[in-house]
Amino acid sequence: SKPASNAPAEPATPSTQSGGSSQTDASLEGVPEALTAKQIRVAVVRNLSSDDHTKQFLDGARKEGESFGFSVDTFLSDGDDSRFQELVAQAIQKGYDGLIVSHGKVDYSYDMLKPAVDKGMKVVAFDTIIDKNGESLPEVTTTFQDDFKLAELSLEEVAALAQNGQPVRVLKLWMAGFPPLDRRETIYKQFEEAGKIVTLETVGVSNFQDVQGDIAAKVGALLAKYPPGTVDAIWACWDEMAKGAYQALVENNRTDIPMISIDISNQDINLMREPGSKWIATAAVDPQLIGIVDMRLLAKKFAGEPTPLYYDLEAKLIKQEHLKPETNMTNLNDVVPGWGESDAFNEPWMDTLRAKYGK
Amino acid sequence: MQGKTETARAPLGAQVVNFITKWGTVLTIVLLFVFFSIASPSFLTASNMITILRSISIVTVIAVGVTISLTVDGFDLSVGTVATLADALVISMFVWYGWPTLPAVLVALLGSLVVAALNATLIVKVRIPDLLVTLATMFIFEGVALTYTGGGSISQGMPRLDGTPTFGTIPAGFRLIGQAPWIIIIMLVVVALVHVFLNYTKHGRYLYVVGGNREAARLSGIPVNRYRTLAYVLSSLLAALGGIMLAARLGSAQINAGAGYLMPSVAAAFIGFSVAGQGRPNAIGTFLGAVLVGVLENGLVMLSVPYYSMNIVKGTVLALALAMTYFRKK
Amino acid sequence: MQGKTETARAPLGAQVVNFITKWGTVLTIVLLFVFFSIASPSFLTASNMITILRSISIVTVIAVGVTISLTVDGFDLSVGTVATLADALVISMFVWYGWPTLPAVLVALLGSLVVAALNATLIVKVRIPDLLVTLATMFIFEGVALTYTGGGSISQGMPRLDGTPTFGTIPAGFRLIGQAPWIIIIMLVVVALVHVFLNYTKHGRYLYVVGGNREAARLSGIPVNRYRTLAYVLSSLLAALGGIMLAARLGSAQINAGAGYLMPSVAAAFIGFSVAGQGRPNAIGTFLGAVLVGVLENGLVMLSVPYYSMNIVKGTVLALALAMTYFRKK
Amino acid sequence: MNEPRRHSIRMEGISIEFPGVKALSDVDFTLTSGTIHALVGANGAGKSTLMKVLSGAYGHYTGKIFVDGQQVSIRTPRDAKKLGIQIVYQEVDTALIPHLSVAENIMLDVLVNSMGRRQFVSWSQIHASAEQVLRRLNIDLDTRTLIQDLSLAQKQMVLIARAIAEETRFLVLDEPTAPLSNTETEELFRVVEDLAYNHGVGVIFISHRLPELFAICREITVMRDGTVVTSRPMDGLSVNDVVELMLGRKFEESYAKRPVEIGDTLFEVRGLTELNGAVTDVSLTVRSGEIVGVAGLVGAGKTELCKTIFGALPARSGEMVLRGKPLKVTSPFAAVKQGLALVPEERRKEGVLVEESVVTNLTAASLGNFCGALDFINKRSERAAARKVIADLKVKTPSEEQKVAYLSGGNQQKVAVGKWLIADADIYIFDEPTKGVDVGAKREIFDLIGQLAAMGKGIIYASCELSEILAITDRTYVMYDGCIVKELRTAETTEQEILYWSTGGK
Ligand SMILES: Nc1ncnc2c1ncn2[C@@H]1O[C@H](COP(=O)(O)OP(=O)(O)OP(=O)(O)O)[C@@H](O)[C@H]1O
Ligand SMILES: Nc1ncnc2c1ncn2[C@@H]1O[C@H](COP(=O)(O)OP(=O)(O)OP(=O)(O)O)[C@@H](O)[C@H]1O
Ligand SMILES: [Mg+2]
Ligand SMILES: [Mg+2]
Repeated sequence: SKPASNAPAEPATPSTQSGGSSQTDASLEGVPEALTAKQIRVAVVRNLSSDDHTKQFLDGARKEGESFGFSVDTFLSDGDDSRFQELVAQAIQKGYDGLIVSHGKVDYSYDMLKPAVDKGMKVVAFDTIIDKNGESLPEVTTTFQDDFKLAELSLEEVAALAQNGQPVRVLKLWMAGFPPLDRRETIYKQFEEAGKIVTLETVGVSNFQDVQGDIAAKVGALLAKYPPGTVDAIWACWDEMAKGAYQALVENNRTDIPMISIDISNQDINLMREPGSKWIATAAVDPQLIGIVDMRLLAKKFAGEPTPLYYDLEAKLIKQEHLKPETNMTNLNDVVPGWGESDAFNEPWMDTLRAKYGK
Repeated sequence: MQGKTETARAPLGAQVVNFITKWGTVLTIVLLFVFFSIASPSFLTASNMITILRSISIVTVIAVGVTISLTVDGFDLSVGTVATLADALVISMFVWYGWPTLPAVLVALLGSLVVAALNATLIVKVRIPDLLVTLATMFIFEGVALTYTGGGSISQGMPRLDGTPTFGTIPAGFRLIGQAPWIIIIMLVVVALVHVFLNYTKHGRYLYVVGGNREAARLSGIPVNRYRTLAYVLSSLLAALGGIMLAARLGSAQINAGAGYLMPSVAAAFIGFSVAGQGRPNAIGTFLGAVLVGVLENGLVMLSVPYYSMNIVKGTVLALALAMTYFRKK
Repeated sequence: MQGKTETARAPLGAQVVNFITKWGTVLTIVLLFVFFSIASPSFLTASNMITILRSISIVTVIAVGVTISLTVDGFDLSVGTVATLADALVISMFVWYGWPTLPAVLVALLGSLVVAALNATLIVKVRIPDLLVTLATMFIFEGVALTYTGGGSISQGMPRLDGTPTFGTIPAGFRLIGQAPWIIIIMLVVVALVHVFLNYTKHGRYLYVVGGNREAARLSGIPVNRYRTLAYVLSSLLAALGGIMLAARLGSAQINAGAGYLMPSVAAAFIGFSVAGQGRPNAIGTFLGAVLVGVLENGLVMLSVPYYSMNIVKGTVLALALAMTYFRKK
Repeated sequence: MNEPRRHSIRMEGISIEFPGVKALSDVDFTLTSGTIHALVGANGAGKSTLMKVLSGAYGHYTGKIFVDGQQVSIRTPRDAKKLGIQIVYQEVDTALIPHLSVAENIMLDVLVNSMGRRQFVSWSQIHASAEQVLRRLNIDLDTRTLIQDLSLAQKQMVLIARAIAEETRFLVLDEPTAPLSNTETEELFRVVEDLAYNHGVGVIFISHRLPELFAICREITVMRDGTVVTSRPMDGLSVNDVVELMLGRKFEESYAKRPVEIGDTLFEVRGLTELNGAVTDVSLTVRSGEIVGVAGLVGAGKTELCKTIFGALPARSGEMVLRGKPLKVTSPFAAVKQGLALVPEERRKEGVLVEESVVTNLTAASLGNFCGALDFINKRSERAAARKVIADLKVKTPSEEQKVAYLSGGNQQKVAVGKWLIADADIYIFDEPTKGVDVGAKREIFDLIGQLAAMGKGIIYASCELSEILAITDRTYVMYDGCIVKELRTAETTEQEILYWSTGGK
């Protein structure tokens, strides 16, 4: 989309954005030299298909990167682990300076990223565990959205629905096989064991190409099975599933069951805010912020500044009553304190760069 | 290959076999109904029936489109993409540009005609086989829809791609299309219209004739290319209608929202082949194929069959229903 | 049916057209190579060539299986599921039971034979159409794989379903299957073997005869059902091999890992039809079909085409390559 | 080959039934080797069915089969092949593999039954053997061509070649000469006579061209309605006797053309050239009420001419005029709209929809006539029209709803012709319309063509059977190598003269 991104791997031509030139620029006072010496090119590769979370993550990384004067290319592997490895291998071949990978699996991540590290590329990973027989890549920073915290925040809301000390009867929307969802499950089990909740039914996805429709049909069937007063809450471990369940609630005129979920998008906000909506809360990390923080970490690596091995992004709870009529993803922080804002890893020289390249 | 001996000796037995092969699908549906009603008291309630019909309505509309493409011995793989495109177009008209319902729907239908035109041109003029063409257009318009929406979904209150804030809302009247009873009525009307069209009009007959033997149809003076084009136009229009219903139901445009409808539609259309011993694509059969799958999924959830075993049962019942229909046929 | 006059009058022109229609796919590959090499210096490097070949190797192996099912005029929709199943089986043997490579691989291959047996029985004995059968078994074994793995994935160190901790590891030797050059060599060997099998052994010829005219094959005394069964067995075995390669590549079993390979395999097999003017399923053509798509995807990434526009270009180039092949053919 | 041994086949009490049709009832049939045995009967009499029983294509019959006095079980094609029984099926398309080469199709049975334990095929050997068989039949055909690119006559020759590629004891030829012209027929006869009389093969020969049976057959079996009427030596029978036995009634084979007043020029073709030159610079005229013949050998371009006029093949140049108005025919659709009709040559490929019912087939070209408001089909009038054609042409079918695939070959041909008799056109083009049709039905077709002429229509009748040309046409054009080389008044010409021009005037 951007002309600069088509530049070959050779030293960038001076004409591509003024930031590519190495002459000392008064406006770049205090910026580490590594960041101004040449046009820096970054590839963001994500092992998921395109959805709202993906788009916001990529947007965050790209905007932040561009405001530093980087050129940022984004690639998706649609959840195909093999293709994901090829895309990363290709990015390494193509000679990017930095790499952000998202959702790699533990079984191959070390082998996949080793060549990049060996080649001197800077790497930041999100939701990816790098571990081969106990060996890790200390050059790589791995970031996580705190799945345990997300589950805890949302399940506390569920538990709060308890009446007269009875455990809350829950329709659980969850499925196995995805590491983040498996992490959320461990907390769910803890709540179950503590007697705070009981599971009536577990609903999973069997048509991954149509998660919403699939879940809507299934929850619709369960709503017929459970008349009003028999279910206390719906818990959705993923907002895509929550949207389907919400649809089923509305279509069956069921206002007796509140729903609590994890993750957020613009449509989720719309639905939570609808008149009479029973989607009462969701726990989430701003996906855009993940991209932003990952890009900052990468920039610090370019600058040669120290970076941590791990970093957890903070989870927030968004409640229905917080939402105002004009609330959307871009101004959510008006109503949820701290949402989408983080000073983590922000350095003064980054502001300098933003002043020059940001719009 | 039952000889007359059998017919003569056991007319009843033969008739039963005949009946089963002819009505295997319907029989399976009835059996499932009886079984689920006994197993779960909440199955046979009015609201659950509506839930089932609602859950199959979009699939059915798209599947009827696929059925039409099958009548001319074609195969439209691009229906899922067309549904996605229509969804994105209609929602963007509302949200980004604040258009009213009618023109927004028209834009979505027009968009689907672009796909149909490309399909038809490549198939009819350039003579690339149907499957390959619709595979290619499936990719192309998947990309087009993604690019148009900037790689994300569109929902009320979302800014445009260039960042302009938007204030368009999705008309309540439009949302109605996605609710019972309207969404069910639309499906039933589509099935009925297409059934009448295919079976009682000249054009429907010609579609079948073209599908049966293209060369013979051509030499009978039937404008074969025109009818093949018509089939792809109708299949795209119905896919777009499915996309519009989806938009109304979700109230937003999701990425690749229509893709998930391709396989179930194809399945419904294929199951429909055998209904009433037709042995060829037909609208009522397609509808019953969708009903079969819909009833099954609903009932299995009621019985708390775990989601990961669901497809085993679904596939097995499907195979049994098909076995009933095809076994003992010559 | 082009008569002598034209050949006589414009021998060169006609020959060129002929050449293009015959070698359209290959020509497109060559043109893409030239274009990408000029546009991106990192394209034409040895390591990138290996990347391309590695990226298509699993698809190609599965697609060659689909090709075999196509030779008998069948269609195996279950290959993706078989790959998933094989992936799950082989990894579980390693991780859960600590088996060595050979028996684990054998178990995966045997598992695929179960699917093949069910497919063949339903198709050959019960006479349900291929597409419907493999659609049903696709669902069934998708569910079986999910249930077997307890809803999804298995990777090293994961406890068994009953909670028993596991200490099995995935042998390094096995992981090699998923690395270049081995994964590429496997692909090339499969393509070569199947090519020889289809073209130079009597069994291969019978497969084509059965696919070309089943009745004629029967009347010639070919045991039609046996060869149709053989086709489904081979297609399942190759799908399982694809799944095993995938397991070696990923080092784990993932939910529905094979499902994504169905469409690309079908596409490769269909594109392959036309290569060298064969007009029928063939292994070399399928390989070239996969190469075409692989080169395209690789090159587009090299040119940093954004992900959401990628499919537009991919679909368009595909359509052009096909248009070259099919245009002007009678 | 060593001294040929005598073999015999005896079929006893053969009966077979299809849903709604009793195709054979209690048929006895005997054949000895070293002879050529004619099998005749009206369309749908059961000839092909009996032969399919013998060749193992149908396994569900009742009755017994003996070979050399020994009872055998023939339930699959393989059983028959093992006993040395080869068959050339009537419908060539059912027995050929369109996307494989001529060589492979010829050698198919060898590939299947005589490979033994050999696993690899030798392509050079297959092509060499195939070529050898073709040479025996005196056919010039590239063995690498795909079957789908062949003409009907060529496909027929490939099938015959397949049957003689392997050593056989019994050879069944089901209407092999229908698509062949005299030259090919003579080559075929030469080979068949050689097989029968020099190699001791028993040959069963089915044909509706009765005179040729008298030329080569020594014995004859006549069937009617699924039973055998008589089985005896040919000696002492006349063509008329055979026809009488077949139809069960007296029948005068020679046909008297009904006199029709010939009007003004109705249709004119000027300088028509097909895009690839299969037809070059053809001009012809048809007057109202006139039946114009197009004669010529196989490959002369008759079919191409018919198809080019009809817009089914692209024309490079030329013009056509109907009733003084220029025609623009770019497709069959346009042709039909402007008043042309064509009964094409290859019925299975071009003429009928085998998977559809008889009624759908019969009305396919004229469905508009049976439609009311909004193009809804009036099924009652559609069915009535179909029933009339079925009666007129004596199509043997249990009902008008029967699938055409289940009709006998000749009855399928009647459906292909009948379709256009319902349609209302000005110019009717018939390309070999009587192929595989029995003498009785041939007469009905001639009568109907005569009626069309009497209504003032123009008719173009292409055939390589000179007797037909002479019987019903008023005027004849003779084609050679894509050109019209001669125009003749039928009443004033002879078979010899037409033949002379058909071979290019040499
Ligand atoms: N598979 C079938 N199903 C139903 N009816 C059939 C089938 N095959 C043949 N018949 C019927 O059996 C009868 C005999 O057909 P058959 O093909 O043997 O006739 P035939 O003597 O060869 O005629 P022709 O001269 O037209 O070839 C016909 O009435 C035909 O309709
Ligand atoms: N000797 C030959 N060499 C090459 N091609 C031939 C030869 N004979 C026939 N053909 C081709 O086979 C086809 C048969 O021609 P066509 O069907 O027009 O002949 P016809 O005059 O209609 O004969 P008939 O109808 O008796 O078979 C044509 O496409 C012609 O080009
Ligand atoms: Mg016959
Ligand atoms: Mg001809």
